[in-house]
Amino acid sequence: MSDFPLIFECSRPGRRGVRPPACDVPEQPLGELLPSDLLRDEPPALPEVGELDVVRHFTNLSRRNYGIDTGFYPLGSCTMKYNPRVNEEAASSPGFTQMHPLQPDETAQGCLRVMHELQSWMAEITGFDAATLQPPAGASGELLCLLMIRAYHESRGEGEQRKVVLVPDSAHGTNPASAARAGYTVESVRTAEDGGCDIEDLKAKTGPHVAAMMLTNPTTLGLFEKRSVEMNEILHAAGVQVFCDGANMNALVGVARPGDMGFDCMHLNLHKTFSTPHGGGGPGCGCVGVQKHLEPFLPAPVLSRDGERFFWDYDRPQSVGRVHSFFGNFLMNVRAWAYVRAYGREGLPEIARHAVLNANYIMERIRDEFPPAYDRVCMHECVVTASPLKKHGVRALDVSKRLIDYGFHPPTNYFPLIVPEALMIEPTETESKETLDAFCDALLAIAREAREEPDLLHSAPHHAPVGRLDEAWAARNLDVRWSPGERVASNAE
Amino acid sequence: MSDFPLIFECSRPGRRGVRPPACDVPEQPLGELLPSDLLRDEPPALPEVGELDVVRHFTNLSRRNYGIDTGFYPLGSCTMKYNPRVNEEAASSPGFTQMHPLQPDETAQGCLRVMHELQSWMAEITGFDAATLQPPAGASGELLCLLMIRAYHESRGEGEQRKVVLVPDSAHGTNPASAARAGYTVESVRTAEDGGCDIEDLKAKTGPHVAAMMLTNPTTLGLFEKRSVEMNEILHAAGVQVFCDGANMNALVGVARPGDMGFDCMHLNLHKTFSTPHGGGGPGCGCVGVQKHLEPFLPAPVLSRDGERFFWDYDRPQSVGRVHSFFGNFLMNVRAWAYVRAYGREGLPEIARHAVLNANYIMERIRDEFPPAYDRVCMHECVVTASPLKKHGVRALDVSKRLIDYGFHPPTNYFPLIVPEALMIEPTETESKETLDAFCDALLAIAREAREEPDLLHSAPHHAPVGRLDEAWAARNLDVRWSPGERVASNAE
Amino acid sequence: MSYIPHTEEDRSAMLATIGVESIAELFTDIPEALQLKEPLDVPPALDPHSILATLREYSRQNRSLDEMVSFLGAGVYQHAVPSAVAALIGRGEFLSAYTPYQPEASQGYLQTIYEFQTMICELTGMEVANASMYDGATAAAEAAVMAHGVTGREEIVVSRALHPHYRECIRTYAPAVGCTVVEALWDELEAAIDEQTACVVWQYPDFFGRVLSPSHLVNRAKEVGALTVCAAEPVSLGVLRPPGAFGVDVVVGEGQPLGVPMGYGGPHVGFFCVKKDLVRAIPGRIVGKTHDKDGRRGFAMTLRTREQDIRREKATSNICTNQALMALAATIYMSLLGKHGFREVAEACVRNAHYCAEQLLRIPGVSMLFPDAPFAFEFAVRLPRDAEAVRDALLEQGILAGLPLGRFYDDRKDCLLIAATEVRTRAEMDRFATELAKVVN
Amino acid sequence: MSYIPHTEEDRSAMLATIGVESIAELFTDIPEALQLKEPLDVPPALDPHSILATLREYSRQNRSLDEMVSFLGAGVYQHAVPSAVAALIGRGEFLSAYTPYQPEASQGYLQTIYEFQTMICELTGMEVANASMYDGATAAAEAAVMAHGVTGREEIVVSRALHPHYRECIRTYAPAVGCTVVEALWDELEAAIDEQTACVVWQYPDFFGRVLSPSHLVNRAKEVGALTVCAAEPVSLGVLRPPGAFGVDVVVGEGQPLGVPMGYGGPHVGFFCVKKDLVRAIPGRIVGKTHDKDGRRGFAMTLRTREQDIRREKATSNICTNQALMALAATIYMSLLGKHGFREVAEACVRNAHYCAEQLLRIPGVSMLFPDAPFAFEFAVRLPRDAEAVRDALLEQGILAGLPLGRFYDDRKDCLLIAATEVRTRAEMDRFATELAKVVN
Ligand SMILES: Cc1ncc(COP(=O)(O)O)c(C=O)c1O
Ligand SMILES: Cc1ncc(COP(=O)(O)O)c(C=O)c1O
Repeated sequence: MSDFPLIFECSRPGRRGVRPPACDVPEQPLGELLPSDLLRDEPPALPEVGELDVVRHFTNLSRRNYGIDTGFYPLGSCTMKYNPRVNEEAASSPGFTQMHPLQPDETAQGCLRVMHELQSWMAEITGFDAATLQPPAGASGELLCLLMIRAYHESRGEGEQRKVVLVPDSAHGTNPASAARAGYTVESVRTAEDGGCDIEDLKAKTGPHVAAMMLTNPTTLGLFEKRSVEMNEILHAAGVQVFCDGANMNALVGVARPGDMGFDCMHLNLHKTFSTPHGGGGPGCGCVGVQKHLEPFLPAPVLSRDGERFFWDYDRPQSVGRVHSFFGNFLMNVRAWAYVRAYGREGLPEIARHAVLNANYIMERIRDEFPPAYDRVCMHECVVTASPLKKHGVRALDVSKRLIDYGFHPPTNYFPLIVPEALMIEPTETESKETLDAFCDALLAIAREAREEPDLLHSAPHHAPVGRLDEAWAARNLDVRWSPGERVASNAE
Repeated sequence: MSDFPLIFECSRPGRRGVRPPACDVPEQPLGELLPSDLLRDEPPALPEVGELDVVRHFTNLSRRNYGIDTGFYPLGSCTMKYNPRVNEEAASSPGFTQMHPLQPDETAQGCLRVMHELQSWMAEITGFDAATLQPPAGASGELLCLLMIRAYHESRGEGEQRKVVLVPDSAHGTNPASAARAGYTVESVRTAEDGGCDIEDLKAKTGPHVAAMMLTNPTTLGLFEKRSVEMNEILHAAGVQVFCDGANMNALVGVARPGDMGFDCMHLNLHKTFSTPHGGGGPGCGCVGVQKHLEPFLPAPVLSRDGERFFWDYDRPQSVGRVHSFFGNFLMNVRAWAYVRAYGREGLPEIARHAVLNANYIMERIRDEFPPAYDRVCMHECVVTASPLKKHGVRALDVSKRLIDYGFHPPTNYFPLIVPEALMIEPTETESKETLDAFCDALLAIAREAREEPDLLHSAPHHAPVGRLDEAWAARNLDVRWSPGERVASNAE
Repeated sequence: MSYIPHTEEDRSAMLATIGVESIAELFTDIPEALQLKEPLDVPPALDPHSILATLREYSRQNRSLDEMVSFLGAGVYQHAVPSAVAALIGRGEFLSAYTPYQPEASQGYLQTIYEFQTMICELTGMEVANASMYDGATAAAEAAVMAHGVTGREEIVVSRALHPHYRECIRTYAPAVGCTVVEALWDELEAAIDEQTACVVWQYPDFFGRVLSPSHLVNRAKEVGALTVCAAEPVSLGVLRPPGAFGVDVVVGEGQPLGVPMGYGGPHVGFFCVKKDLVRAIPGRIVGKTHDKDGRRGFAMTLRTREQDIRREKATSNICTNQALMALAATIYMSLLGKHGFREVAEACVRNAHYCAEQLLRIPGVSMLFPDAPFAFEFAVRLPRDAEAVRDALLEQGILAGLPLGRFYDDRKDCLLIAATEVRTRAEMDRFATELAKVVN
Repeated sequence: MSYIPHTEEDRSAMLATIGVESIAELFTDIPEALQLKEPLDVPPALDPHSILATLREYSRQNRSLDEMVSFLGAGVYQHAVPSAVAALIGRGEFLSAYTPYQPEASQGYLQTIYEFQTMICELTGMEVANASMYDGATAAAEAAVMAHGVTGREEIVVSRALHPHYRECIRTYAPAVGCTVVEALWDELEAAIDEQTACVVWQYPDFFGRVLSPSHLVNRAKEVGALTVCAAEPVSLGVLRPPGAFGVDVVVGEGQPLGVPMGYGGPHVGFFCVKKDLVRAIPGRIVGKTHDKDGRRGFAMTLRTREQDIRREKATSNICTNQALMALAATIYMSLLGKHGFREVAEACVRNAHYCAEQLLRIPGVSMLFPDAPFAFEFAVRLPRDAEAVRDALLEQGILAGLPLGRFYDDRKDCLLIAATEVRTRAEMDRFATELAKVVN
């Protein structure tokens, strides 16, 4: 089999694809409209292909890709739940897609209504006083929260003194990275034996030099942080603001609210809990909830309401500024809106209840081969270890690659960093018992293979479009763009 | 690998998919609204599956199917050209999809305008005086034409006398079948040495007992019927009406018009020449053009125009009646409209020119291994024979199955019936030289394989979701619906 | 716009291979006189953006059911269609495939057809369903022609309460093969069946929405050796006793209500079911189960010797291209609703229609056309005024009141056929009653 | 509606396996006091049909650009987007996938990203592009932060003709890492660059649509060891000399014009390109070419040690989820238009905008804000009246006249920023001029 061609390799000089609208103003050479030293000599070397070439190319590329729509995708911490098709239909309405962000508010009341309702539901669901939909993803929400905390401390004259952010050693990488981006020094807080925060370590590290703590709850170990209220008290006593990483809100929605636990602010990934599609890496859709005292610092503009009229309020003197070109990923808000309305008041808790049920079921079914990292009831995901297979020379990565052969997307592996040979499995509530059983059966079969035929795993996957790729080679021999003439063009795809 | 499960095998009692709108009228038991002996005891045993199950099931089934969007589909006589995506967008507008066929004309002027323009373009393109879009497919158009011819003869008092329809021995199966459906006896006319009609045979069979001749032009041999004008004269002299099967209009569009050749009526398959998608077997989209003398017999209602107002004219006393529940496959008309407008006046002939170029190119490239059935310039398709491979025990069917392994859809085989081991290859104009070359290379490679390793062909395909299927078994052991309990449910797909 | 990928260089190279100088040379078989000298009289080319803009402009000259509250049915029904239907049938592998002549390259489609056949059998209570017909009307006509073929008889007895378009279509198809069509009122239908009868054709629920037991017809037809053909509305079969349970021989119908857009009348999808003993007589494609040499289950078209491409003038029908994509839509729709959801849709339709009738009948001068007949989700009322005038007046209130029956039945110019499906709300029906009351009196 | 497939039986069996009696038991880690006792104050559940109906109702409270003739740009542009874009990015395999951590299961997406990177490099004239940023504003801010990291300097010099929102975003991001932001008018920008400067950031064409050579900035920055960051509009690069050709170090921008819906501001897609020597400093994902053990070409994310999940607080950025689906849309858009089509779009925009400007300038009292500057497809005019009032008056004629500049520049309340892309016709622009003439005088 020859390589799957790049679109550039399908290019033929002079071949045309889609025609743009004909320009019907009097013809005038470009050189008369713009100085020639500001014009390019050659058009960009985009491919020259027909429309059918393009449709086939990307159709066939999609067929070389795994998605939730093709099978189970238990990628831990990413909440790969079903993306309802009704949300796609709703968001593709020209009444939304053909809206320009700089239209006068009077002509955008429909968009503003969607956003206003959604932001108030998000505040209600998380238990905060106010919410903004501006952050385009989770990490952006984290950074925003830290910047608001920073502004808050500054507003109280404590900006200079508080230069440290505490982050659990189990935290997601975006937490310390966001802290650094907010200008803070990161200090790591240890995880205790039971998988919760080591309170002694926390106490030792807390103090007037600390600006904030970032706590994921449920934690990235898939465990509810039982001591979060106590922690928040300790932290607040020292004047520390506490940020909740809400990436794991799928375990809590409708059941409990971070706002009730003493957090000062939190971010949400609407692309996780509220099912907006992940699109191969994005778009995400962020949301940040804050308590009253942080409200003045929200990014401008703030969406407000005056009777039946919605408007953008730009008069926000204490705002930290802007974290997006416009108002966030609006078309994702439409989808999240549709998702909340689908479950409604009574239905929302069922999401968390079944997400947790599914995760515990998997944990239980595979525990003999893949023991949980912390042996407790888990929340929406379970973190297990493949360490027992190490004696056969098999690693979590090998198990993951072999799962591809069984038709499953692998779980997250090697995260959280504190769990050796971690497999982080998040089934979500939209998967059926049959699917979970098939997945567990596959994992157990792979464990058997690891003992009996470990090379089968080392060389996996065997039934994927390509075999295991040499990622180290890619980093050493950096090739991040195609160049003409790099390779003889193949004939057809 | 286990079998791909049926949707019924994924069913679990009590599982729910999409919820219908809630009914908000006062609750009343069905038994009070309808007599209980007219109610069913059990709801129909549809599958009980979740929405995600359904999305995955049909997504993965689609991945087990070949389409133009995945690769070259040179199925002769079917004109498998690219189906432009803009046409899909146009036809999916709620302004068209949400139209009820029995709305008053005043509320459907947009639909009527589309249809009126399209039917007048079709009359112009084919060279007829009038056209109707009512037939939902080609065969329906054939039948309609014969019924109009019948009514015409009856109107002239020749209905009783003319009971025979002449059909070339190379004709598509729908021709004789339609003739039978129109109540006619079929007589076959021989094909001459050059692939055209045997004029002597035609003369011998023509007479006052003949109602019509059905002629495909270009013929199903992919050849232009050079003697069609002469034939039409002979036939007309005997009072015979001549129908043109327009399935092969892709060879003529913009270049020549059957109406100018003396035909009395013709059908078109808009799903061929005018690119409406074939959808795995349908919908088709028919169209029939007639000369003035047949106009009174068109199916009612006839779409008419009064200044800027369009309306359905039901007052058609001589109409043959109705061949569709409503007005034909309207949403397909929208697509065909978009297609005509895309090429426009100047562009239409390019379709035929390139379709013919492509077919001749293939014929030339493979002629050493697969000689043409008639060694002449072909039109939009070439009919070649795999007979030379017979000495290696290889048949056209084996070649076809092996093509699947090379990533191509097989051509039509064993049609026309008069060509032994026929491979009927219709590339269409939307395929590039590179694709044609890859296909020809594959055919030539297969011919080599036939000599060197014929078993590879006998057992092909090897790289399809299933191996060669036992079709004879299926006919002997008729199983045309799933029954509960037929097979232990598999676990997941 | 053009979808032709050829470059000038491609053309030259190809012509060189063929051994001609120009494309025109490939057309020399067409007599010079027949070759067009002038471009056709069609408009000039448009780019895709302008095509969409123009069609958007045209569609604005329509008033779609999205913009009105509609009670129009009469064979085509507005239902809530789950978004996944369009998304899935729009996948290129489905949309751009054709008839699965090569089963190994078409397993996806073949399996969906097998599933379609099964579901249609479940709805209708029949043993065999084909892979689809053009629509309800032609399916009914094909059934009549089949009955003629099977029985050798020439009389087709048709209920006057069968959809007028279906009757027209039967009158188009059947006489051509030598049959006579006899129409009779429902109450006189049984009496019209005799030893000359090839089949009797009726509708269930009938054109007026009535749900009437066909047992007497089935009995009478059995007695005289005629076939029974029932045209059934599929969604109502979510709650109604299926025709198969009455012993009907042939069930046909229009599948549009099963998730297919109204689309101003098409593409829709006909279905065609029979008892097992008629399987070799039916028109159209059938998919059957089989296996490959390794015993893997697979599907393929079967009983192909019935079909035109093999049997030619002896084929059971001339149908070739069918409505597979719409059959797929129906299959996905039924899967998404599932056993319980589907029943709920049917039940909501029945409850809404009864509520609606109740409200309308409160209006003085409005009465049921058939006061004693049970109905499912459609019913006909008699008004104190011309029904077309009433319909037009209500249009101005944004209400599409239903179908005036005058065009189909001369003596029913004051009658309106009204449908209410699950998409209608109580408030909408209340408003309909209020506005109708204003208009009729 | 619920997307949860569990049956009662499933739940029982699963609870039994886990060894608990109820789902509630799985939540005992959450202190009782924290568990919600009452349902949340959100509306009750809706079925999908009603969700769509409600949102349709909301969208009718909008006036979209489909219903107006728009000359609004300012960073987001209305273009003709080929239908294949939405059809292809809507395929489930793309839509429902996530970051290709497991390359063997994600070759499709990885290859499209590699193609995206290549095309963006082609447009901008740069050597390396990443797999996408959130949008133009954050891409610009990330570039400023990167420059700080690379140079160790703390001063970010920003052109006042950079999009005001981009400037706001830089002012949000940069000070947090210890940078000061200095804004300067274009003419004073060169002078503002000195040995403290980490980078200078400007826009090309600038916020006012002007196309100005940055050569002097590049030279000056080189001299003092500062980086140059150019925020470029991608469609105009179809005809304009690419920033890379001026020797710019970093090119960022907003990819929305490349086939992404305006969508009231998002999701869009930022791009980020650098010269090769900066590759290890850039934020976000990068895809590189590699191979499997049989030598088959494949693609995988590379230089992963820059990223937050590996490098944590030392990462080059905190970005994780990006805008891959929109990058895919852009890749498909650029493929469909191709080398020539893309250039034609850019050219049509330039020609339309110049025609439009010419018509408007005929109106007494209307003048160019920057009469001497060349422009591409956007330009600012000074009006004899308050620009917001003019905009509002034209709205009533169905014309969205552009962006009044008063909100961003106090001294420009009478200025309007006007864009004309390839979708505008001559007739529309003529009408704009006619109506504007009526309104301003
Ligand atoms: C625990 C946690 N926090 C934060 C993030 C960052 O969110 P995003 O990717 O939306 O930026 C993630 C994303 O995977 C996460 O799992
Ligand atoms: C030559 C010819 N005639 C008629 C037909 C029948 O057309 P349809 O399938 O649309 O009924 C076909 C279809 O393949 C054909 O190829």
